[in-house]
Amino acid sequence: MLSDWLYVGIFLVIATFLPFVAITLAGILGPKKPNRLKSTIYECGIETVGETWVQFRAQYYIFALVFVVFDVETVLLYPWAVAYNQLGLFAVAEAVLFVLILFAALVYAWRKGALRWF
Amino acid sequence: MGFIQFLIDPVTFIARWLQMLLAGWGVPAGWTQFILFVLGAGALGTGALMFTIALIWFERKLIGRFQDRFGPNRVGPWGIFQPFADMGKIFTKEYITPDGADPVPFYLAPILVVMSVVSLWAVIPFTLTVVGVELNVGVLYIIGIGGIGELAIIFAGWGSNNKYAMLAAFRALAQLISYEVPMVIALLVPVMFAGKMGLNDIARAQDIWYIVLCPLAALIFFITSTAENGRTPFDLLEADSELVAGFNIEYSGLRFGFYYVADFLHAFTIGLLFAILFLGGWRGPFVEQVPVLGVFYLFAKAGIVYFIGNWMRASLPRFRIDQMMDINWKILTPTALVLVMLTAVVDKLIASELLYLQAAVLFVLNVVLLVVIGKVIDWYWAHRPRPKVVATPRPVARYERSSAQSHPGAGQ
Amino acid sequence: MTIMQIIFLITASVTLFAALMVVSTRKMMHAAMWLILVLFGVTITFALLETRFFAIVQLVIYIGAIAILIIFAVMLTRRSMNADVPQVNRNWWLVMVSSLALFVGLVTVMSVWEGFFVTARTAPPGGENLVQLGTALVDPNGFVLPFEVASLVLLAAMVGAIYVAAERKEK
Amino acid sequence: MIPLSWFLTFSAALFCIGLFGVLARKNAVAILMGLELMLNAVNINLLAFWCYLYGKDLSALVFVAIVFVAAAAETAVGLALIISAYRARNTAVADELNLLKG
Repeated sequence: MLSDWLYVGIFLVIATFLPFVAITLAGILGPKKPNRLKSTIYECGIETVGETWVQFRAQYYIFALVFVVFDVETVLLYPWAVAYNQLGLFAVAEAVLFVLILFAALVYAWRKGALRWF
Repeated sequence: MGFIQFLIDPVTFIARWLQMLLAGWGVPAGWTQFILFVLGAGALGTGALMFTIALIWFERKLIGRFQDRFGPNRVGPWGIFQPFADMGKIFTKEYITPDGADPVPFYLAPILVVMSVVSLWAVIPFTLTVVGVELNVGVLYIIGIGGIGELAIIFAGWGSNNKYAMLAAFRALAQLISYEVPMVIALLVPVMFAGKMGLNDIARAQDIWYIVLCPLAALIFFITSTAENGRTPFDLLEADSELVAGFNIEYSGLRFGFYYVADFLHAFTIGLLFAILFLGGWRGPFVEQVPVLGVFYLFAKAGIVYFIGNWMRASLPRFRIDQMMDINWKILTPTALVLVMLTAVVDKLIASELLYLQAAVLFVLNVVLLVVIGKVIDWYWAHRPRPKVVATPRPVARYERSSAQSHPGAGQ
Repeated sequence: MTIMQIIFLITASVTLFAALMVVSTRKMMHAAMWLILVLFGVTITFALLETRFFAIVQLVIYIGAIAILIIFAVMLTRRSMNADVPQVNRNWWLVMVSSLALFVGLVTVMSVWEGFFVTARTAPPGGENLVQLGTALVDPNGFVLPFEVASLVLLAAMVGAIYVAAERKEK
Repeated sequence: MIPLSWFLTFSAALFCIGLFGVLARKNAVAILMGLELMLNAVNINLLAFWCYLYGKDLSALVFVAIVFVAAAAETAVGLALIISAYRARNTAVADELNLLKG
């Protein structure tokens, strides 16, 4: 049956519900005296200029990109890792080839300077 | 008889008793299971959050001793009621919602952050009979739940309508996603040895602790999970002594406090996960006969890891962000990839009947790999590209040799 | 109505509502957030389909990686469109009508097929057998070719994407 | 138990919503989001057929894995193209991205 997932689902709901209750409770207990100055955006004491818009560098995207590629490839390796004890040397060699391709991706990203923060 | 049964395995005993009680009331079996699930999950979640209170006191005391201070010592004996006083304060603080905040993500973020940590406790085997759920994809569950914590950080940054929060959220996100890569790769190694992905199965399979079979994977897991937690030396996503704060700058009251609740609880949860994956979890002498001992073993092992994490937190300065990214992408990730390949091949080449020989070979392999990588890093550090020196440094002030050195303070 | 049916109906309606919001909301960031809700709903649907591995893979890959990639892209291209102007084409109603027609057509076509109303499951109850899947992925008579090609595809995608997206120094 | 028809109808609805998003939205990132919806619908379909009809067959699962890979690759390259075009033209509206027209 689905009882594993049911338990995980119940747990997720409860894990969301408990902090929600605590936050609501604290909201009831705490004072509520809003004023204009209090709710201004905090920027070290200066008034904020313009909208909250900063041009992010594309470097952030590149990191996310490399991360996605590695994540997807590694997750594909997990069934292989589970089956590892039943596999022969040849099957392991194929997985090593897979990891080598991953390594080539890392080397490429490194050589192209995609992993440089500045 | 019943009392002894209760003593050696309390949770199973209570569960069975409740089951009988509900069956006696005429509740159908399906609903009984459902009610037990809800009760168990509620108890575990609440327990995790209550445990945080103890952790806050313990960590403050510990860091105090590391830094040659007393830590909290005013409220109650050894200051043990300090967290309750803090709780009372933080519960009665005002919530401030910044102008132009996006309400749903702004309110959801602290809840999600706590949820992403508490949810990890669902799959942790506390002893061989007490486990929330024996999910057969436990390792991936840990990684996937970590993703929810990342989303919470985006929500906090976006919802606050603050430039600093936004920037900090994106830096934090870059750090978290980067450190997820070597973690995912390194976790392949214990899964490979155990042939299972469930955490309880991995604990059960450790006749030899996996820290002996793959110390390097354990090291990588420890470093990356410290970085995922955002603790020193990787705490620059919220460098509270240098920047204003991180993505949580606009939060106040308990909403702000929840980021710290999540942080403290995550630090200990890392200890638990490390103990389960690499230190044998609940395994120890007599645990088969008396399952409740497993809880003590697990928490003792987790406590050691937690202590080392705090030791690091108290001793090390923080990295710069480019150094941090370099450590991840140029040291940890290649190391993890090489480790997975070498372990896979070498473990297949040795006959697996000779268990101790295999362990010894793998241990030596890991140590050799560690030394080689250390040498490579040393070599690279000696030959790293450095900016060209165009002028010799000239001191701004220069003391006179004769007076300053022979009679310090007498030159006036 | 069993409890599973109730869970499915709630999940499906929330997911479909979120999907409608993804395609209709004006702010791109909100669309991305609704997309995360859709992906989570699909995760629950996978779990209802008795698959352990792919439900969690959906969580790891889609929510943990692809959604974050999309959010980065949304943030990078935020200035491109004012949220006040219409977000859809001029002939959006035509597209809507044809989408609806496609949906009705698909359901009609499927409902004449007798397999449509199957309720008995053939999947193993404990989820898919990961050992079998892992063995098949590296088995030369199995799926080793798609397995290796998948890694090459991702390598190629990464090479291309880095080439395209990298900031040129000379400009 | 849940009949197969529910899952198939659900995935058909999700697919059609995604199709609407792909064809009707102006913003290129939104078009990619519509594509994600369609791919998810496809995955639900595959897993539903696996679960109800071909529980012993592994090819459905491998297919789903390949769809994940394809989705990741497609998103990565697509978003990279959009970002690059945005940097050149300062727009992410699909109709205005006619760089290849010369």
